[in-house]
Amino acid sequence: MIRWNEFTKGIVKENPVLILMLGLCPLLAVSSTAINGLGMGIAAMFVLVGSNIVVSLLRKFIPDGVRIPVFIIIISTFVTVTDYLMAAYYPSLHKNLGVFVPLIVVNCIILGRAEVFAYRNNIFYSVLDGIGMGLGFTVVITIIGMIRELIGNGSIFGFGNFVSYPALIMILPPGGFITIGFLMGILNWYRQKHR
Amino acid sequence: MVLNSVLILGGIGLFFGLGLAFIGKKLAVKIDPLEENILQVLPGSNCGACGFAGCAGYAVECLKENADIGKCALGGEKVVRQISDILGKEAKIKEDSVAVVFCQGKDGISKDRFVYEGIADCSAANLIAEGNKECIWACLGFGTCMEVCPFGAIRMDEGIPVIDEEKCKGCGICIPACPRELITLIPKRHRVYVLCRSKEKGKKVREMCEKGCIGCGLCVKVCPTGAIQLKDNLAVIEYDKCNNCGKCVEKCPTKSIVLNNSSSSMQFLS
Amino acid sequence: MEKFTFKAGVHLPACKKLTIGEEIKETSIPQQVVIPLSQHIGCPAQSIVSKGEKVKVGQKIGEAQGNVSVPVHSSISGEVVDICPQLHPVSGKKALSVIIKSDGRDEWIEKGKRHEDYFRLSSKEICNIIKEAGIAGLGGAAFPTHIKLSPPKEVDTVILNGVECEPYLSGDEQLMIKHPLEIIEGLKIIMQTVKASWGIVGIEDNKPRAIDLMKKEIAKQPNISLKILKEKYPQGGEKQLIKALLNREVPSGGLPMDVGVLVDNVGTSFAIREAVIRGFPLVSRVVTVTGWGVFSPKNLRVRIGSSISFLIEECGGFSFVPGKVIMGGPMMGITQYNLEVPVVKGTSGILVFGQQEAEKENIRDCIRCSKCIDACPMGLLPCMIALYAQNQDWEKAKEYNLLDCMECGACTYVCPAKRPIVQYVKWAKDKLKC
Amino acid sequence: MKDRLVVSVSPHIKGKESIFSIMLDVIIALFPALIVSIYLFGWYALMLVLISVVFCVGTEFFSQKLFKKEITINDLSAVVTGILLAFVLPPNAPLWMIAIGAVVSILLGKQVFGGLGHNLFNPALVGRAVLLVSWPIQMTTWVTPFDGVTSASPLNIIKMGLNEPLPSYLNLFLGNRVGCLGETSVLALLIGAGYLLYKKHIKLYTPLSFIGTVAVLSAVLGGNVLFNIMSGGIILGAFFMATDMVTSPLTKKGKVVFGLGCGLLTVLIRFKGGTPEGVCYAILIMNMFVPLIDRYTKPKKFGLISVKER
Amino acid sequence: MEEINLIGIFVSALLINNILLIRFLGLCPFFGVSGRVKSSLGMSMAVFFVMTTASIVSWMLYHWVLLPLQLEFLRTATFILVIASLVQLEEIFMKKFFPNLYKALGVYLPLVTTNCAILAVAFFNIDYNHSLIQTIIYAWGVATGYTIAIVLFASIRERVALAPVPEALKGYPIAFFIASLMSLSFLGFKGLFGL
Repeated sequence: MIRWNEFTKGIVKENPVLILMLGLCPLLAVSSTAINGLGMGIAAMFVLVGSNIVVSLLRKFIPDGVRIPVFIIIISTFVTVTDYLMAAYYPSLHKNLGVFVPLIVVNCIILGRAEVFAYRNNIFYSVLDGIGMGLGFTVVITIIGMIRELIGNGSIFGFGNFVSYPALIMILPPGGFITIGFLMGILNWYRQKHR
Repeated sequence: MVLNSVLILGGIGLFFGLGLAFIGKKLAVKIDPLEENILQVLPGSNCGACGFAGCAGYAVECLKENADIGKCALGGEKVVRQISDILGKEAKIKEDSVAVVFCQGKDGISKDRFVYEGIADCSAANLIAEGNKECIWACLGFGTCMEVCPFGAIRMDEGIPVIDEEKCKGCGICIPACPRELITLIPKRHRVYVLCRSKEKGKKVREMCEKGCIGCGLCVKVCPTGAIQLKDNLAVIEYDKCNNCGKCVEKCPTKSIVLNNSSSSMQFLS
Repeated sequence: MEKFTFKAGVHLPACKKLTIGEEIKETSIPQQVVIPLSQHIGCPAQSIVSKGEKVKVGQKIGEAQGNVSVPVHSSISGEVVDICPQLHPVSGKKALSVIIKSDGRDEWIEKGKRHEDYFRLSSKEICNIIKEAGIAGLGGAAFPTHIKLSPPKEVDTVILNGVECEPYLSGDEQLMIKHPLEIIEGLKIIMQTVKASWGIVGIEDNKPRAIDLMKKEIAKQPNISLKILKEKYPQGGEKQLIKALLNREVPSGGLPMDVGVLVDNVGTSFAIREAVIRGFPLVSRVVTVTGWGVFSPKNLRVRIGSSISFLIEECGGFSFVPGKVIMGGPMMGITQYNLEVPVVKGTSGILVFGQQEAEKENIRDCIRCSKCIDACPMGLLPCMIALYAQNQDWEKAKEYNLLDCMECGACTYVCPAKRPIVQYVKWAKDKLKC
Repeated sequence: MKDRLVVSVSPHIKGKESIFSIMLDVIIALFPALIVSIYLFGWYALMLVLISVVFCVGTEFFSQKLFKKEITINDLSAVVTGILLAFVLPPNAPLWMIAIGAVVSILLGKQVFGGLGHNLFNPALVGRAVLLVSWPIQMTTWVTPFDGVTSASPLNIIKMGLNEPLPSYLNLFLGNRVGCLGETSVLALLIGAGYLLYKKHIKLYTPLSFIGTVAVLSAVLGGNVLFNIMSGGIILGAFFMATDMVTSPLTKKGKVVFGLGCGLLTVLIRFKGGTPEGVCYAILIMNMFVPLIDRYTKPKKFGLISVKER
Repeated sequence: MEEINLIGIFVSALLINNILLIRFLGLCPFFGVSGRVKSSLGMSMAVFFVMTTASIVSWMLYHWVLLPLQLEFLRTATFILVIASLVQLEEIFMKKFFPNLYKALGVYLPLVTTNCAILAVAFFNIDYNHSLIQTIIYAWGVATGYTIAIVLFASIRERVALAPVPEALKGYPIAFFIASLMSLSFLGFKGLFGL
């Protein structure tokens, strides 16, 4: 039987952002529009799945003592690949995300999953875990991007003009903190109510 | 190009790796082996989400008494379990116990002697003229125990804490919170309690409270196993002898002896 | 004339008009008195009478135990009914007390030796007389006076505290009006005992008659002066009084003698005089029975051990249903719920509030208005102490100098959010003790 | 009838002052400026204030319901916030904007921290800053008094070096100049401040050090001292915002430091910063420093020096 | 002109583009280690130390090794490796030779390793074409800005810890709201000195 919960847990129960509070920097910095958020999410997911696969494959060969440096090398390889791919095919998005694409390398989620999951599980589950966690991250960052873009710019994914007087603050730094604060507040409230 | 990059990366890696290994050996500072073990279990990504200085900092914290070992978000449940295995924490709790409040003096049942005004906290209220209840063994009913309970297992009902046995983990945090020392941890299989701590004489108890133990001794006589004794005008049950038969409960004239047969605990009754 | 005062503090409505002209009157003899064996700070006295024994006024019924302790005396003549724990007005707990039933004759035992020539006595002899008379500070703290009068450090100035800064109370004022000569004699005895060269009587400017009469007496003395203080609370606190009159600051955690000063209440001075010169032990004291809840407020000379309800009867009973009965002044007094508790040596007043005055006020969160900081005579941050105490961070409260607080209540009086700051302080102090 | 006596800890008498009475005094103190603003900018000014107050009180009510807290709208603190918020907005601000500002002020500025007494930042200024960042155009179009013609504010004229006449000192003093709703009339604000000083709700430490710093620094940097003090929101800010009890330091020393910081930042932003006015941000930034200031400006406790001396 | 440029770099890094509040970098420990002022001070001292050394070393490595060999794409992997090793080296040295200093700030060193602010500053130094001296000034500016932000944040959180924050907003949500208001205040520095 396939343990599907390895896949779903990352989206809801162990959501890396909202529950585990990891990877906050890109979450705030590049979620000013939905497109940026989605792009960042996919990039992170790509790195996550890639590194999970490789770590899982090599888990028998990596000596325990040097596992962290090896993980970092593996992750940075994927990050560099992503960085260059994005620069080649989506130059404008790459420009928007800026330094945060190479910074995926220090994103705690990715190193964390490699250490906690991929290093101890087979490749199939590692992929599932990677996709799940990546999706969890992508969904949250995209939703935050949508909210901030809608209120701050009046559009969604760059289309339309739904708000006549968009509140600029939402796409500026304070708006990022406020949005996540409110989202987590609502989440907390929901969890307390249904405990 | 490929060769170069491999060389550079490998070179840097080797240089630092060897250097680190060498220096690490040379300059090693001893640390607690237990700490080392915990550090091994922790994810090692030093994300800082636990609020401590990296994984090493948290490992040190875990060794402290009463430390919260559930703070590593990255590692999740698995790591918590491993840490607790290392520390042998779970092993400490031998028997399933539950907190019991030894007073039934609800509002109106236990008489007030004055109207208290001030901080709504039992220990603060207890400082002033020994509390607002006639009985100096009575629950003051400000719910300080409810506030300290980390599991939300205590709720206040008409001025008396009621403990939810399903939620109570038997941690005992509420015990020192009660200024009148009314809460005790009792193994779950014991179902009969004398819910009174008053050492006053019977007449005085009747004046102060409807449900106090008046020390009449009926329960002592009726008990088939001889588990009940009178000490300082108070019936005291020796739990090792008690078989939860409940005969004393029927006999008690003030209903100060109680058989707790809430659904969750029925399984313990033979 | 220059008027002295200290920094910070609050101006309270004096409320003294209720009893302002009320001269001190003797009460009738109570039917029964309850005399706690512990009426002072330190070891309780040990009972030396037994149940059924006949006693006379002034007879010693409790012997001092150890050094920091004073004896207690019977305040009426009659029979010892019981020696058992009774509710104590200060601690709020039960404490061993001697219950004496009056025989109505009010017979004195043979009085002690009169020492009109006290200046021939040594300090030690005077202290002994004072101890045997059972005198403990009548200002409220009830610290054994003989210990205060044998300080290990040199004292150059004795301050007689006639400030009476608590609203409502006017017992000290009336005592000064009635016995100015005796009070000054008491002061001279104190000065001789501690070998102080200077005596000061401090009186707040809201007592013009007392000032007038005292001035006349003091004018006759070369080394005693009268200093008038501006009306402000808590000027009667030792440290504040010393600061106001001499501009000396008692170090934190220290005593007045650390700056060469001794402070005694005018009532204590009077009692010392009575004990030394006339040989009377301390069996009665002046108590102001006041408040809107009392039919006719009075200043009474009360036998120690009389119950509150007896005093209220003497003042014509309650004028309406009482809400709160306070022993002491409104700022630092202790509320009582049982009116059978006795007057003790430290009781300066009985204050009765109606139910309206006792009504609960809505406690809000601190709005950081800093009015408590301006009011605090000890230079603390009461709001922060209360905030940490509220969050049960006792150590942090201690860091904010919790232990320097003397619980004068000025902060709580001014607090617009009606926070019970003093209670937080007491709570935190208690928690830090254990 | 209660048959039992009440027992409580001393003291048993309390002063008459309450949060309600303090807030009422602040409202009374703001009245002169309100009347002047209605005189200058017409009934729309009153409308703005009313909308602001209604939304502030409403938000307070609903957020306290939502967070399951005691409803405390009758202490008038939300009303004060409402009036102050309206006072720091342009007199031609659209109504929807002020409504949003009011909601933000109370919710983000105050209630999320647990209500009155726990907020770190001045709620009205939080509202203004959010509006300023969100709708910079609406927040920086000004109108002249009486005729309502769009015009630049005096500080803007200086900042941009515009070729427009500056108002005279008399007009600055009386309030006949372009500016935020309640900040124009120095006279009216000083009357209100005088009332608060008389009632001892504010002390002069913060306003004096604030205004003094602005005066000294603007003289050093070559600005016109009197003009700098009387234009913009310095008087309103110094007497009504920087002295806000909850968000300013506790001790005298702390209040002086706070005022110095506000003055310094105001001048810095005005002379070297990107916006012509800096009072709002200066106070908000100094609000951040309050916990630190409190930490290092504890008063000397009684009897501490003597120990060292002896 | 060079000096003015340096001051500009410093002020910009310190206030206008505050690394935490405006740039959203290094947020994990910002929320994690800011419970008490004392620990936040230790953390910021550690950041100061590592940021300076890491910026210098990575700048030298990039300009003197990677650039001549045309291996720019290796910068992500190299930098992270360098930083990780450097921190560990510093930690060991400090533990051995300066135990007091280690007690004060050493415990925070490992936390700094995966702090994206360090890596980001290394990248920015490359991206902005800073000279070596500019690199050092920039690192100091960023570190000072970090210190100001985290110490203020910690002092505020200490006060908020005593407040009856609504149940659902306790913990992270209220921290985000505080951060948003701080970030909002820092927007006031926008345009300072024409930067």
